[in-house]
Amino acid sequence: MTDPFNPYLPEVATILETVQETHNIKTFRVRFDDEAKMAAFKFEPGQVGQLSAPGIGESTFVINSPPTRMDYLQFSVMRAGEVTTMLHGLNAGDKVGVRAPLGNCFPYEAMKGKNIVFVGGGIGMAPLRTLFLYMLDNRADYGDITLLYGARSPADMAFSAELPEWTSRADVNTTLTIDREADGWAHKVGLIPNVLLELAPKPENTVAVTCGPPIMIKFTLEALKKLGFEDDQIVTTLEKRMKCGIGICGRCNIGSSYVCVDGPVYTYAQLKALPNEL
Amino acid sequence: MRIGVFICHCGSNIEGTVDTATVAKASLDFPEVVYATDTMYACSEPGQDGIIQAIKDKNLTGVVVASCTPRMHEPTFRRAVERAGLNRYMFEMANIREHVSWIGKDREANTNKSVDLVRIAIEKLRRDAPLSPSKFSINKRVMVIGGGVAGIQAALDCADGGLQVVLVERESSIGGKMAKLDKTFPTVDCSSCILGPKMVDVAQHENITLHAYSEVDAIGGYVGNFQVQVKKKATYVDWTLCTGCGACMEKCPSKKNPDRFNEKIGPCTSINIPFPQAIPKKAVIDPTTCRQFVKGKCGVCAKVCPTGAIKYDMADEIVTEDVGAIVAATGYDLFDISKVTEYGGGRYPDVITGLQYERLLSASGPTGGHIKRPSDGKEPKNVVFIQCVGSRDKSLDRPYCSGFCCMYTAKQAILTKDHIPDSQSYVFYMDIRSPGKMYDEFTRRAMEEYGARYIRGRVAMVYPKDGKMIVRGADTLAGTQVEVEADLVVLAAGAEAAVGAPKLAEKLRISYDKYGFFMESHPKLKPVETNTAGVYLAGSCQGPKDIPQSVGQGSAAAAKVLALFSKDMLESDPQISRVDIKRCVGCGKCIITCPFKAIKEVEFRGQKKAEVIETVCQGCGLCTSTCPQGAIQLSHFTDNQILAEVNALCQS
Amino acid sequence: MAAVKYIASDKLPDWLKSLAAKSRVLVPVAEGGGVVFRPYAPGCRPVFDSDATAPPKGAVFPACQELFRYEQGKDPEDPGKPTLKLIASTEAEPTVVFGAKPCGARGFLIFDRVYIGKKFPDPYYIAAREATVFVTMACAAANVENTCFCHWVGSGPADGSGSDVLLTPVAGGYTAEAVTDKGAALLEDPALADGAAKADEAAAVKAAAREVLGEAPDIAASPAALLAAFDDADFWRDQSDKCVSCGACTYLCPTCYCFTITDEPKGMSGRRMRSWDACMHFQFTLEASGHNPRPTKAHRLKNRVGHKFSYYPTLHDGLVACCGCGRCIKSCPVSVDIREIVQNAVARAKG
Amino acid sequence: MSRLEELKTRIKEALPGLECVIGWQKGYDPLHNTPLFMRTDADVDKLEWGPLNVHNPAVYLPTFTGKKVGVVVKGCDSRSVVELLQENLINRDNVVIFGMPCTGVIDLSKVKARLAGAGVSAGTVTAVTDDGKTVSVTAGGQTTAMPLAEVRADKCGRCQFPNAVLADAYVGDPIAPAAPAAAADADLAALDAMSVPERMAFWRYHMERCIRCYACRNACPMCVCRDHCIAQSREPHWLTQDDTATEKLMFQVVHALHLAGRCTECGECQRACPMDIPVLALKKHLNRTIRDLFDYQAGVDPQAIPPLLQFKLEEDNIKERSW
Amino acid sequence: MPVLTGKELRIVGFLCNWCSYGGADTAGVGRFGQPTDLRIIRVPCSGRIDPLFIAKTLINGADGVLVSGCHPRDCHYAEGNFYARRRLEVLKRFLPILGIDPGRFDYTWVSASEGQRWQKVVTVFTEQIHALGPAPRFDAVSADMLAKAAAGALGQGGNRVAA
Repeated sequence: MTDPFNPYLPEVATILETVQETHNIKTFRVRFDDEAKMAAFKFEPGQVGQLSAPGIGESTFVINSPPTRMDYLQFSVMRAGEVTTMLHGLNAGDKVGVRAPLGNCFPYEAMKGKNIVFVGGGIGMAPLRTLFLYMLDNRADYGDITLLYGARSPADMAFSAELPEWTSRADVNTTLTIDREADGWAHKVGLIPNVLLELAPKPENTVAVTCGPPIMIKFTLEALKKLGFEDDQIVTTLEKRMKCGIGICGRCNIGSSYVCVDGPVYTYAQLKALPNEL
Repeated sequence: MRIGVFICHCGSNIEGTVDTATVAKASLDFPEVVYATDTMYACSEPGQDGIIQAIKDKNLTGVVVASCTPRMHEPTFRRAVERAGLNRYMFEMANIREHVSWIGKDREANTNKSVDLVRIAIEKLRRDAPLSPSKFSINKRVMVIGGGVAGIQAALDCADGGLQVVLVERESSIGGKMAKLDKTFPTVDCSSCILGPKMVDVAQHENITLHAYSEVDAIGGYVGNFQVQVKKKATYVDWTLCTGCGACMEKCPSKKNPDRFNEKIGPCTSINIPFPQAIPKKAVIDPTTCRQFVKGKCGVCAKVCPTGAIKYDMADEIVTEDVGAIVAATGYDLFDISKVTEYGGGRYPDVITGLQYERLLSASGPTGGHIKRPSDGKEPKNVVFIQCVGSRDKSLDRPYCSGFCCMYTAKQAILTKDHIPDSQSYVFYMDIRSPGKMYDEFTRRAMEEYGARYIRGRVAMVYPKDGKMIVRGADTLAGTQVEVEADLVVLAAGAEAAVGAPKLAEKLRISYDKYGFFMESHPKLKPVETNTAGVYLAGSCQGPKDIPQSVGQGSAAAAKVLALFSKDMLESDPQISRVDIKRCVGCGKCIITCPFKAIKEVEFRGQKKAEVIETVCQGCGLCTSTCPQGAIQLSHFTDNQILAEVNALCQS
Repeated sequence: MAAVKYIASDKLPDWLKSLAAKSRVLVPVAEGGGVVFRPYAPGCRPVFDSDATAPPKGAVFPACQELFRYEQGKDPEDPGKPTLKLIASTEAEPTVVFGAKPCGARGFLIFDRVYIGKKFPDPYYIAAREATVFVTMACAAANVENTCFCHWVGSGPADGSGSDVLLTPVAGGYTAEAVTDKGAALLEDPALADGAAKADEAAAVKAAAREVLGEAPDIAASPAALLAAFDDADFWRDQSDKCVSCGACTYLCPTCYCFTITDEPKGMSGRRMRSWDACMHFQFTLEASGHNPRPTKAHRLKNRVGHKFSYYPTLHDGLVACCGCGRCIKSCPVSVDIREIVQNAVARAKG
Repeated sequence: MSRLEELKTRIKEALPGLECVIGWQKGYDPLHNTPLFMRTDADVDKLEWGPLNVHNPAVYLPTFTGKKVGVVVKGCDSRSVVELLQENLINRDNVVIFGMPCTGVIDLSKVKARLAGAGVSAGTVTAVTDDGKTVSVTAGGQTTAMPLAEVRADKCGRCQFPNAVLADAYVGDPIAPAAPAAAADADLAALDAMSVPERMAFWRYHMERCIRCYACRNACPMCVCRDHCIAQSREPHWLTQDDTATEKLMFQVVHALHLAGRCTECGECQRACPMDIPVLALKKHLNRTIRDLFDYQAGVDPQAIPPLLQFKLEEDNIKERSW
Repeated sequence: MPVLTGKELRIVGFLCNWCSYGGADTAGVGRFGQPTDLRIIRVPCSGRIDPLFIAKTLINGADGVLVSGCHPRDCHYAEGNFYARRRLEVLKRFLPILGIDPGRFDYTWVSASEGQRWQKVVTVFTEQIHALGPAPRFDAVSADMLAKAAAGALGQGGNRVAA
């Protein structure tokens, strides 16, 4: 084919496996049908992809498997609107379209040698997962790694299959928390920002990476500030309604910054410089 | 979604005119269909097992069965897919029997049409979502409307089963038509002797509340939680004080009123207790004839009443009864014999209905059990019975058979002979319908032992001549004209729907047929259920029935109620409307139009929104077609589902 | 620049006919009470003396365009195994847009910087852009409308940038100047004569039109001024009060390039399409959760004006994302005037 | 002039208790007035009254949920206010209605056509005067006099409600309505005269140029779904984004049928259409149907229930077919 | 699958579940033969039928649409068909202004017991649609007609059809 690269044309991929993470989060593991393209595929932690099913439409999700593990690309979809509801109807063997990688990535190079604090809430854990696993796979490059992951209840906690490993590894410090007391819960109980203050990670030579629902982010930012983190030590990743994913269609901008190409990863310092329109 | 499609042969019912294998093959070309097959009888056990097995083997997440009408087997298949672990609402049916194979002979067209119907079922299924019912409590009280023998039986069975029963009777006493009968066929035992004890049981049962002389005014709510407004019509007698002593009746100066209990062949007083065994045995004043009301002065009864029960200023009263189920047992009325002018009913006093004849036969009737013809009180010698008056007669818009007239006519012929040994009965009949236990034997006895002359043929006319009624008709077996000089002519008037039955049906939200009889849910398999959950039928309100059938249905309805109430919580049908609160603009158009008041206005973050009351919503979807922005959607019949069906058939 | 050519009005149909023989030719024609671009057919009477109601945007950027078709299938051995084929075509039909005002063509300069970006050049746009030639018609003084403000945005009624050929109405016909090589090729047509003699007249027509427009206010401060006003809710309430949030301004704008992408299935196949979208619509930024970063018309109008006069120029060397055609003002059902909003923002910043 | 001044005084009196008062002011050129949102006395001084007040300010009322606002209305605008009240979309306590007798507004399309006939562009208008009978428009250096009766909106020619049907402050004496129009409006009459297939061609031709901007919808005071309109939703998914006359017509059908029994025929849909598509004819036709079937017109009685949200057991004018 | 060319036309039915769908079942049980064109979409109540479904179906190219519900006063949901009657009548009168022959749409009432009536309705309606022939399509209006529209020359043929 001599056609120029068509950024709108997805790669056809097959769902290898799905995991019903919670009542409204379903994980899809997909592989391009074109093995050569799969082998050549490169992305960086934090980058997103447009996952689509024919006739249903596209939606943007972070590739939450790390670039160090390329057996498949993993997307975790929370059922919210029409497209995500339809995507939830897909099963192993079904065909999807993937346009990836899109957007920027976490500053994982710049983070080398630093301590990392991950603060994830609910589905917000998905984008953190890719960086977290990437760092585990390159463990020597980073300092202390702390993970604080919270959800409303144990049933709302995605990636439950991996949690035993994350909590038992000696080289990371993982804390799980839920909002309210529940039977059989052996971990923390409390809202993420409060637990974060309890954990009180030191800001020195540390980067905090956080993602979660808006209200959680608001209070997590306050907690991080209280703990002494500067704006440029806090990294987050945004969600916006996107269509093209390549900076053209015009809806995901915050002022002159297009989340689909300039983001979704921003430091808090960068965000503060943008108009206030989240 | 992974869809499996099953095309049923229904033996040769479908396969005879539809190529099911082709339909199955074509189904595979539709989106998300991963498995399609034809099957001999989808509804049979092996058929259902096949579906269950396929769900498991092929990891199906949705199923389409193309077979008979969903009104027949949708529940069957829903249960089947549920047994296989799917949500029961991930299922759709295509009706390729009633709507295809049975109405068209062209195999190609039928096959093509079946494919279309399967396709729209698939497109609908693709947009189905799993639904789960929510539970709500039930009020374990039952209302029985109508205190005839069917209603009495239903009430007693329910009450004996431990339920609180509210029995509503239009007349001032329960008993219905059976209370008016002298004897019953084929045993010829005394009607009031067998009904009386049941009536007394009703009166004495601690679980039964009886509202006599009352009518259902309005019905709200839904299965498990109906609110019924009962209008207690003014009796002008305080029944808490009335002892039924009858002193008022003795003194009442207005004595010449037509007695409704006696089918107007005898007089009664304006203040009246209809018959000695009445339950409740309480007096009622008829204000249309009572002098106190008509002329404004009298007051005799008030003076004589030993308990001071007379209350001329009484007004109708509405009481609200909360019940969880309703049994309609409103019975039937008789065909108006005056409509058959050639027989002279209504014009000649000696042409009477069978039920009037019962009153003449009855010891508690106006003649004390002596047969005296109405015109001159003479004992008749020749009695002519004419059957099928207002039955099996298309010209009268009464094409149906009333069922019990053949039998009671035979009974009356026998009783006539018993009462007047030198009498002669003649019975003009079309066919003898006597398919019951001991029934045919009974009619034979009338002919053979009691000498009733059965003449097969229609009567052309009845006219008076010299104090006799001349009955002229044909004997079709002999091929001759016959003429009988009768002293009394008894017309076996057919049964028709009770007066006001359609109105009650509308209140109950149940269907009725063109004659006013209530529609059962299924003529064979659900004879006492209706299409409205929690409403059941007993007795002749559903169609003419004799006593054993009525009693049987009364018990059957009671059994249904007891089964319904055997659970503590009912599950609501989850196919109800749901509001997308993000899209609702709070205009309230759905609230105005909802026939069930199932939508209320709520405040959500300072904005008006609509909210569906789950247990009240009946799933009609009127709100969905009323809401301009489609913010309220009827689950399982969403706009997108219907649009997908439309697009499957024609897409621009 | 190549020599000026001339074509007499009565020769115009010949030229159009010869152009139409080679490619699709879109000309402004009256339809109902509006003027729209439609394929030229002999006998059709193009409207050149007023600007078309709708610009020729659709020639390069159709209101709705198929990105690709898909065909779903099933493994014949195992119908449970789906197959999926995507079929895309970026081919564009050779087109001459004839008789648009220069501003209508100039709008694509704003498109170009977005659609012909370095990282993700848009193949559909590029193909259509390359296949399209713009023969525009400079405005005469009588054509300059109250809503025209091309001179505010660094342009003018005879600004040929974005055009391939610029026509200028003169007595008896039109002068034609090639602006690009593509345009020069079009002028190689026997219907056209040498126009050197008309050059001065054409220059005078252009100057007269420019004269009517008068002085443009200085809006150089608008990028900063609009950003400064970002959080001033009352300001934006006042600017947007009368806006009814329809899409007339954006859909008629020669520079508005936003789109949405939707899938339309039909059985086992379907299309993914992109179609014009308007930032003035609530749904434009509505997220699945129900959250909307631009929930009110004030937010949305702020973004529209901000995009054109602040964000875009910030990203693209000060180029304002507006060609000054004035359609948004003229066609607005309630006469929202973008000039006024920009000026109000500038004035606000000055204090 | 004094009547307008009196109106301004009344508005200024009420203004302190109101979020704003909606009216009209001069627009970007002499031919165009534009809606005005008065929040200060200085704003009130900009208020205009006359045949250029073509907009229906009722369209803005539902956006002020929970706030008390004033609105200046022409008779026809007041019907929209009544309809909004009737449908529970605004609260009577939260709206103060100011009215004045109206003698009609112009139809800009007619003026444009007139000017085009005179060889000048409506975009070059430099002055407009009106003496109550004639509108004089100066453009391209020449002045064209147009009798108001010829360039006014169709609705004004047969207006039965020149005074607000509901007002809290009414300035001036109510005037008599126009004589009821004997014939249908020209647009409807033209459609009536067509055969059914011709009508299909008519709509196909006109819908072709629709740009799907939804100005017709957003200018409609009764289109209260607006942000949630089914035209742009996928759930439900009534329309595709295809640029076809069929989809565009389908939207007009949606709009018209959603307005059946609710439309006050203010004509904003057609006036707002930048492509000048005669979409009002559909609503006029429906209103005629509603009048024939249910003897009803919208926006007259705040207590009425729109005819399609109610029923009669026996319908007076619906004759069902027998089979 | 497309309609059987030359044999069938595309006729879509919207039937309420309780009465008319049952009536169609009753017709089936009674083996009351009918033309095969009709495709039935089952809805709970005629009140569920948004007139827009019918408009959409016709604009999408259906040759006929038939709606049937419970007889007035017989609605399973008490009132649905009363609303339907008003809305459907309005639609029927609206269709011709769009350029759709009103004969392509009919609504009626058939009860669950009226199998024979259903047979008659389907037969008569199908004949009616066949008499009208395949529906003209919006996307296939002739160039000639469009030219007439552009010239403002419609409606001068004198073949006025009552609105």
